[in-house]
Amino acid sequence: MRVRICATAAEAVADVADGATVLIGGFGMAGMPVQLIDALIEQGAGDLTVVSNNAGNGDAGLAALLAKGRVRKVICSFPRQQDSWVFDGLYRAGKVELELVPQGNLAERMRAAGAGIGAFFCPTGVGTPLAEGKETREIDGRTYVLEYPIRGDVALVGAHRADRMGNVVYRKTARNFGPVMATAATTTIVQVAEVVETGELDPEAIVTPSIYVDRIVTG
Amino acid sequence: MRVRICATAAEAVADVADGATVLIGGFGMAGMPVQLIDALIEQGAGDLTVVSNNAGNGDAGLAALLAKGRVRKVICSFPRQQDSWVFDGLYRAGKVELELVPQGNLAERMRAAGAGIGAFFCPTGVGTPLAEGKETREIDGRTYVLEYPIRGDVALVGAHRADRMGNVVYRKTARNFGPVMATAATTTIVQVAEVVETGELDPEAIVTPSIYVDRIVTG
Amino acid sequence: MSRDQALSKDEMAALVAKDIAPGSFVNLGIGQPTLVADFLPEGSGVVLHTENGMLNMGPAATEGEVDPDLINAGKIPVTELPGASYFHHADSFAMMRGGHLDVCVLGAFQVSATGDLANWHTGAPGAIPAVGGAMDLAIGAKSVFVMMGLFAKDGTPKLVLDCTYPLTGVGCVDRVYTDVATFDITSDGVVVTDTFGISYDELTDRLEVPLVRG
Amino acid sequence: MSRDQALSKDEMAALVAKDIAPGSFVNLGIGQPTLVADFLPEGSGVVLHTENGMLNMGPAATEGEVDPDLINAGKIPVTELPGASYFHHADSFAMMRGGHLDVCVLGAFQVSATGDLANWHTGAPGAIPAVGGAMDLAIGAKSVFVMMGLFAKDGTPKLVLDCTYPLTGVGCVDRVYTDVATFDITSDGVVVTDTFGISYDELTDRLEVPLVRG
Repeated sequence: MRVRICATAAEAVADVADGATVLIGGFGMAGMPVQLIDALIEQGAGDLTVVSNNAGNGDAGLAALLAKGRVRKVICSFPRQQDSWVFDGLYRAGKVELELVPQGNLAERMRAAGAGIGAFFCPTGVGTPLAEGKETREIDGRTYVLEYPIRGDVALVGAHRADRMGNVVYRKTARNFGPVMATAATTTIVQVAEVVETGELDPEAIVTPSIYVDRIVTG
Repeated sequence: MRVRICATAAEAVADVADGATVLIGGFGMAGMPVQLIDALIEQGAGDLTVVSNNAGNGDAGLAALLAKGRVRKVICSFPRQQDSWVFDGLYRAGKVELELVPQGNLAERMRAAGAGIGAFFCPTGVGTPLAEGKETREIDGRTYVLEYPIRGDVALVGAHRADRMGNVVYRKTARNFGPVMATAATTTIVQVAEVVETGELDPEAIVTPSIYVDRIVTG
Repeated sequence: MSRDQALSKDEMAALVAKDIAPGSFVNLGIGQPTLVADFLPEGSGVVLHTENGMLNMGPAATEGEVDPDLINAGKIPVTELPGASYFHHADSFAMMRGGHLDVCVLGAFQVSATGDLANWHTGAPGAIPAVGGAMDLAIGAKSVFVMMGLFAKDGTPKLVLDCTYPLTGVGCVDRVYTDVATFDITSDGVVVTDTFGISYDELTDRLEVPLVRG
Repeated sequence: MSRDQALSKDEMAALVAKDIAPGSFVNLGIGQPTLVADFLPEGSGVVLHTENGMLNMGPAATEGEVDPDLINAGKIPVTELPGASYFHHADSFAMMRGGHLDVCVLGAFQVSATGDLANWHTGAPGAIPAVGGAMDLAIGAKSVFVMMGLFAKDGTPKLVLDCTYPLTGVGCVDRVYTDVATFDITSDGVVVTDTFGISYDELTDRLEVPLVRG
């Protein structure tokens, strides 16, 4: 369905429900949809499962969402950072659940969700604690772990530019998780620096085609 | 390893061995690496397994390779076309083996090969003759078929431009199978219309990064 | 719009086009379904997908516009509309198989009462099978519409209890548009939603499939 | 180049750099391995990959060059060399996991005699685990090089019969560069390829791992 260009980030996230699984793009601050996260905090949805590479930095953004007690579970690859004190405190207090996923599995599991793959045999993590209890299989002499898709109800993505149809491009390493998350969520909301007229983006260079984008807001 | 820019298509395909699995890009004539196929015919390798969307059109290119009796097996999605008389004749005479694969499986199985995935549960083909004898599994109420990677010894890809490092871009729907095939073969040989200086291609718009490209030839 | 005359192919295509919501992402199969594009209203914002790697495909190219690098899934030269995008085959089929297309419209040899589709292979001895993207399209789109004549040339119905041709997909068809009637395949059975030049009674007589009056 | 003094971190990095073939595609892990970039010879054509989606990454950005959208896997601002390309995380890890990188260089807590790697988690109670791309890197590259001090601060060796820390990958390490010796992990055992400020006899005394003289 046609993309909606929202006037405000608040409008874009208005219907995120309690208990939703929210995919949040970004790697460090690159590609982090800061305005959308702030709007989500303001909006008030709780009991969320957040899927993101990290578990918040400093006191803003995802860390602020965590600090407000809105997040039941974090699925991420790298929670522990120098400035992840908010998550660290909640985790040690048993107030947030953690599913630790190797970074490549995080990306590939969301890709699988977006691509209709039911599960896949994955080479990463074999023989490690992160594969404990998971199904394994030897294929052509190599052992693989069976991994399942990660789907989101909502994806919050930070990008560079969008056209009015909803085609999206990113900038440099800020591309990171945005394109896969956009494919893996029921509703994808993209924050961009600029909306341009349809036809202004090079069709050969569009990274997230409009079909994956539901709402756009300029941030 | 560093890309080799070959003076001729003959040089580029010189070491293709008898019995090789050769991935051949293109959908119809768009993205068809015509010079590389002609050079392969000239080179003489036989007993080949060819993976391509179609099984040759008219009397040139893949059809000519088939006509010379160089192909033991074709893995493709759509052999039968108005002008596929060469394949049709060989197939009816029992002189070429056919593995018919749904087009999406063909692409995804090569992607799996390039991405280190051992196998994947796939929604396509369930309950059809093309899934007969294959392992199936119900996941979250839906039935999937287990599909395995398709790897190539060599990929022959038709593209638009390359830089001297081996980064490649395509043109419009000629992109088709090239990018996945480039990831799925031990040796990837790309035929381009033009080689440009390194730095002339937009880093945001490169489709096949240099890591996947072994040899370049201008066609 | 029940009326007393069977529909032409163009009329069928117009009917399908009317049922596609504005702004939908749609894949039109090779052959008859391609006609649907001609009946999408101006400004509908419907975006056409072609599985060989493009969104927002435009109409067939006129003579001066032909670009050998720009073709549709039927290998016909086409054009590009503003806002088009290109992607490779794995991404294109991920888009289909991941359930992102709103509608796909396909031709069929047979459709069963439970929505099984047979449209890729007659199973005739000596026939060379070719499947292309048919199986991926059948299972991928949110809604799968079939366009076909209701009866084969020999008069046998193509809406059947069980497909006798090899299947393309199981339980995947949502709606069937034929020259003489339209049907919804629902969990409560096959619902006749409209008839053209055939009475409901004649329809029930000629089909083995139990029908529900819509 | 056996000599009678242990290597500094820079010397270890220089040694690793010397073993990377010209034109290789290489991922340098966070921390000590990053130093290797400084010792790649001019014109080596070595292309650096960073798992957050880039090939042909340049050196760290100087103050005026910092671009918040251009960072490496350690979240340090970096630069772009001519011929760089960007891709998303699934494509970037497909590149790693599909075996396309020639070399990756990683730090380690422990390496076992059979090439098991432990470098992501001490397993200490209360420690918050974080894995990032370590497990993908460990199993993905054609050659996995480890850089580490051979002995922990308390003198216990980090090249061990079996890792006591939680594993990152099984049988994945090919070569180990330490301050006092370098090792190849082969199917015939752990081969000492060089020593620095330690005798072969002292090495065999201090390690439980059976060694093969290189």
